Amino acid sequence: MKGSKGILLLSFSILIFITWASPAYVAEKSYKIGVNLEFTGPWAEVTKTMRNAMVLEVERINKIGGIDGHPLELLFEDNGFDLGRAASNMTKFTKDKEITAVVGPFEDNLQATTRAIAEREKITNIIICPSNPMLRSLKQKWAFNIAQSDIIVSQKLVDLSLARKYKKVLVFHGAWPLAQSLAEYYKRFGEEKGMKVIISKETHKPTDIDMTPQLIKLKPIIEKEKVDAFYACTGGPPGPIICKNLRTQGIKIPILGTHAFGFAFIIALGGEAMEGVEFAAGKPVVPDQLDENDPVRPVILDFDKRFRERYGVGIDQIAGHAHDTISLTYDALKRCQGKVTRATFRDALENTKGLKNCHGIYNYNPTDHDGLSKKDMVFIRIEGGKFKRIKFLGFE
Amino acid sequence: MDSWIYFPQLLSSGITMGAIYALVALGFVTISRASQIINFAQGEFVMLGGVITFFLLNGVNLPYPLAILIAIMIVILIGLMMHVSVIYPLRKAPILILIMATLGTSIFLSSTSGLLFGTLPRTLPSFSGDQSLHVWGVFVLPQGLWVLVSTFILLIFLYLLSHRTLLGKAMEASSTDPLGADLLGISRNLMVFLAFGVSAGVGAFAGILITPIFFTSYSSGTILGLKGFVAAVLGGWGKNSGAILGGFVLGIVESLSLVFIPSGYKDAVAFVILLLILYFRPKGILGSPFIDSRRW
Amino acid sequence: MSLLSIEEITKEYDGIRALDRISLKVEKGSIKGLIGPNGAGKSTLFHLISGVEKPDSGKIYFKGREITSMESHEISALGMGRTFQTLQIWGNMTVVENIMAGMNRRLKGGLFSCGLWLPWIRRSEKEALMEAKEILNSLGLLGKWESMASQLPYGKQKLLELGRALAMKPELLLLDEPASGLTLTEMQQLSEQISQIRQEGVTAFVVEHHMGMVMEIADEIAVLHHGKLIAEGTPEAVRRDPQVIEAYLKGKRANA
Amino acid sequence: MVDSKKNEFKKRDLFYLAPLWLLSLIAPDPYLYHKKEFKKRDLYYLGAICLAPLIWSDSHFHHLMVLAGIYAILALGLSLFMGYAGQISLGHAAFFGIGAYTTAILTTRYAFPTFLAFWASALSAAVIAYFIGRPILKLKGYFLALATLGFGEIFLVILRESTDLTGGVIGIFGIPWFSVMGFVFDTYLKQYYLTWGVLIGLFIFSKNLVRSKVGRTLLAVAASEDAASSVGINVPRIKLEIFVLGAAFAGLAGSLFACIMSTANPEAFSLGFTVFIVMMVILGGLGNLYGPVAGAILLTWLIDILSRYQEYSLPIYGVILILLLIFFPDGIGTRLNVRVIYLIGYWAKKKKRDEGKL
Repeated sequence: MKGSKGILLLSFSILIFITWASPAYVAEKSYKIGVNLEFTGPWAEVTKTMRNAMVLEVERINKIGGIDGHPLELLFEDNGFDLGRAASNMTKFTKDKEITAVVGPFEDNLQATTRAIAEREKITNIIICPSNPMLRSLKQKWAFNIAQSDIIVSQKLVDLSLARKYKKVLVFHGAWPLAQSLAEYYKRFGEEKGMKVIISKETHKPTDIDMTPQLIKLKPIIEKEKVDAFYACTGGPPGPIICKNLRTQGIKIPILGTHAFGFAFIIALGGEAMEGVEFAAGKPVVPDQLDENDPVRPVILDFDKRFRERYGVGIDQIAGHAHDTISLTYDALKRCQGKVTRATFRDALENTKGLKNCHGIYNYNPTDHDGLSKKDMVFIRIEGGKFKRIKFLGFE
Repeated sequence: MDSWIYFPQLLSSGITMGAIYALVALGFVTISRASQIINFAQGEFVMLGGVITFFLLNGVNLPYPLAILIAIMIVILIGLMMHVSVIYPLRKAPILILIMATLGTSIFLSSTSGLLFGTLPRTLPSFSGDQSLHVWGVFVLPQGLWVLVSTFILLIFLYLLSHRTLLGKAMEASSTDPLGADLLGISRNLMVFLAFGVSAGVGAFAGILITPIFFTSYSSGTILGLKGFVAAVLGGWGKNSGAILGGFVLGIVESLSLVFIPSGYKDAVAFVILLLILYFRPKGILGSPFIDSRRW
Repeated sequence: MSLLSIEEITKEYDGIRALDRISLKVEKGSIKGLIGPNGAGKSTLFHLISGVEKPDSGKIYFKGREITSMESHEISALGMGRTFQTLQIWGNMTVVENIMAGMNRRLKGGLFSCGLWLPWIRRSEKEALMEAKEILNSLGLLGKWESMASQLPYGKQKLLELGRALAMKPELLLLDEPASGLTLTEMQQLSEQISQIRQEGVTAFVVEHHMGMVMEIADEIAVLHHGKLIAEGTPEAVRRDPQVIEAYLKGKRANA
Repeated sequence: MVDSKKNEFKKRDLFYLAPLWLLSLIAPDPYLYHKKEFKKRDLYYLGAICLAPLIWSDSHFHHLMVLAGIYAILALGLSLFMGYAGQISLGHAAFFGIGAYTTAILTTRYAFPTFLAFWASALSAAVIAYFIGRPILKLKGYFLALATLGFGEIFLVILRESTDLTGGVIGIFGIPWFSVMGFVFDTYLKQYYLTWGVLIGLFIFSKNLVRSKVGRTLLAVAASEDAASSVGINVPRIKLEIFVLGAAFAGLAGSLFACIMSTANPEAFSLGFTVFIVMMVILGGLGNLYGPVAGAILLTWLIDILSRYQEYSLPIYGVILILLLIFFPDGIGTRLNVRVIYLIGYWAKKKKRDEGKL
């Protein structure tokens, strides 16, 4: 207990230490953006891509002289997929008065907290991943969404199913927020359009390494109900696992995927089993297959080129989101005409109109903080281990 | 009830799963035979086995068998290093500290592998074709058979190692009767050291076997490790045969339980079994050489 | 009636009879000794009395109540203190705390009354400290009352264990080989202690390997051999008993 | 990359640990079980706690200290169970979660006032702990650890699956701020005083326990159960009592956590979190009530510093855990104290030697 005096003493002194030795980000008069992502944990790979893309963009902007002389600067913090850390990173950023905006966490559950902090601390929070509608419906003043909302994605997928004349679809969704809400929206919109959508009682977790048991239980349903298609409503590794196990079970019905299937590693994992999987995704999945007259085509091609030069791989949707984030920020900052504060930045961002980006044309307004619309997605089919864009008359 | 339609299929997948748990459990048992340490990082060895093989196969472009061999070597090395750097310094520490140290190691290993080899899940080509065999209305992957066969080969190997060789006897002695072992001039630390090597090797082998069926990612080790431990306790703590039996029982029960409960609760099954077995029969199905009723 | 009475007790360990229909009585205020060669079953008998193990057949009465199937902490709560053959003091507490913990059953107060430090708790804690110091004083350990128990020399720790048993104001005191591992002087001190306890009217039941000591302190001695009670009576009688001599010689020969 | 320079491990960061060393060199042994009375210095601590947020008055500091306070409450309960009663629990995060979810459900679904929900959380956690503890606590060592760990995992699965009760993986949003009689704790400063107020209350409670009969009973059970039962201590009962108490503490902490984060979701109560908490207890030194508090503060700050190293943060964290365990298996204070005593002795001898030479 005498000892613990020492311990307490030293811990307090460490507080002092850290507070004065807090991160020294050296750069004069640069506009700072805080990035608060899951660099460790299940999303590590994705967030790495994101960082690469952001860095690439920021370098480009700084090369062309930044925002009338002020360079743009990124500060990265890892929130380790942990609620407390995500929140404390947020407050850490708000503490640094020079930071104008925070690019928010990837996971929905963490966003819930950071959005709340953003509202209270009056700092723009740019949400980079498709967060679930429950959050979006909060209509927070300081939170902006980059990615397509689940509503758009589901509607687009319903279009695809209609185009394919699927009458009955079985949904096997993952047990996490995004997948759950995707399934529910798909059911709602699908049944509005007169389809029959069965959401299975069985679910799976992102860490599941074997879906066979679940699929075995679904098999009778598939056979009894004469289901036209199987909607693997999931993201990341489970996607290919499901496809593999389905084929192993000798189930041959067509598979629908989410936009989360639009990544190279999915095909790498699934191999043969992925052939013929169809889904709707953002345009960066197929940079080379866009229409000539597509307004965002040049943006994507240019970004794809630079990305390849720098990192050796092509862009994907995540890289696209990252690119869009930066260019939105850049655009907004430019429209601040020099007097950049958190408030002016927010207003400028809110007035973004017709900005051409990788994922499409962004329009924000006070009532709508989801930039994109249904038109900004395309139908994709996996053929010969490649993403191939497919088109249908009447659906585009 | 109609849910029995898919009983045979569930059974077959349960058996495969069971074989894997058995393999992981064998790793635990190997260590426990040399010392009363429970290594919570055991699952990470499994993970590393798969991931490193993938890396050697696709990053360094080694032939498959060579890659497997080298990967096992590397993991064994990691296991030995773990003993030297973590377990040995703490050999006199209380149980709690050891548990935390192994948990810390598991955090370190998994996150480091995520850092070095990426956090994307990996898969390996199966030893003999991906075409699933259709036997009596049951689909079986050839790899599954591979897993079964090698499980039993490994069991025989370990059995011979621990019962027919001097080394095995020495290991067991150093665990069950430390004082006697000292008197016989058996170096306990050396035994634990070797045990860690062997268990790491077993783990890596298991990892390589299962990666073609299930994807191995940096984080898939922990849960496998825990379930493997449950299997070891279930079968009878410290018995190779117990580990195998426990593994299969666990795998099959877990798989068949899906007939009655939604699959989301699958992971809970293993731990419910753990609690039950700990409460009603701590020494497991086959009984355990280490656990007498009074201490545990 | 007698304080502790054991009737027809039998205990088997996988076939081997450790105790065979033993019947004993310990009268109030007396000191009873229990001797016998190695493996005679002395410790087993103690385990049965103190409730660590349960007999296969037979009954044990303490203060007229049957305690055969009671938990050991219930039995000791009835007023049966004991010391252990292998020293069992609490090294993570100070000497005085060891004694105070010994008083546990006499102090009142549960989780919340202690946590809220209610007035009567404060009072009883004070009193407990005073009493503990007195006990230490009588044991001659008062000088070290604030040092960790683990830092005492072995002999003192033995005394401390005895003190802890006394602290619970037992009516019966089970002493399991109190003299084992003590030097002669320490043994002297110990036997003085025990006889002093006896003045205070505590009944004691002593298992001892070391004949001499028991002979001088005990009023009555029982001799166990291979789980059977071969003799019972005053020290002199026992000393002269041919069976006992026989048994001990055997023991000696066996040892040699 | 642009900011690769900034992301690299800076030398200066090593010095963050320097004061820890320097100051712990004067830290005497925390193992003085018998010095359990309140001292004057406790007032100094109190002062420091009250003044700290006013000296460093930025939201980040407040927020971190709020978190540290919550973790400290949790660790305090755990250290009673692990440090004093000498048991092991790897399922404590579950009780934290039970507290959080009780508050979340009561406040969002049934519009309970947070103050009531606060106590309800403690109650529910305690009740569940009682039914879990009865069977489990007869186990010892590894198996006790394993059983508690298993309970934690089962709890997580239940959280994820029973969607209509706990909102499944999405969890529960929009939990109101903590408020007492209409006074709302809506800034981090207020929350700081709230959390640490609760912590101090519980701390005094635990300290009273430790210096009274109960404390001695716990230590007795930890040292030798046979001896304990030989003086009439009901060992299973006291174990259960302290386990339930620890769970209640955890429940309170969880309730605060839910109110301050305004959300409750399963990921927050996983095995990693348990490791985090247990490390706090070990780091501060088992069998020492000041330990968990110090440990909580240290680890919370450590994690916060580490976040800057992005994907390296987790490996570094793991290494630091292992090193701390190897070098300070019984708390920072103890080991360094031993070391410094040795040093002093060495200096003294050296003096003597020099004099001898002269």
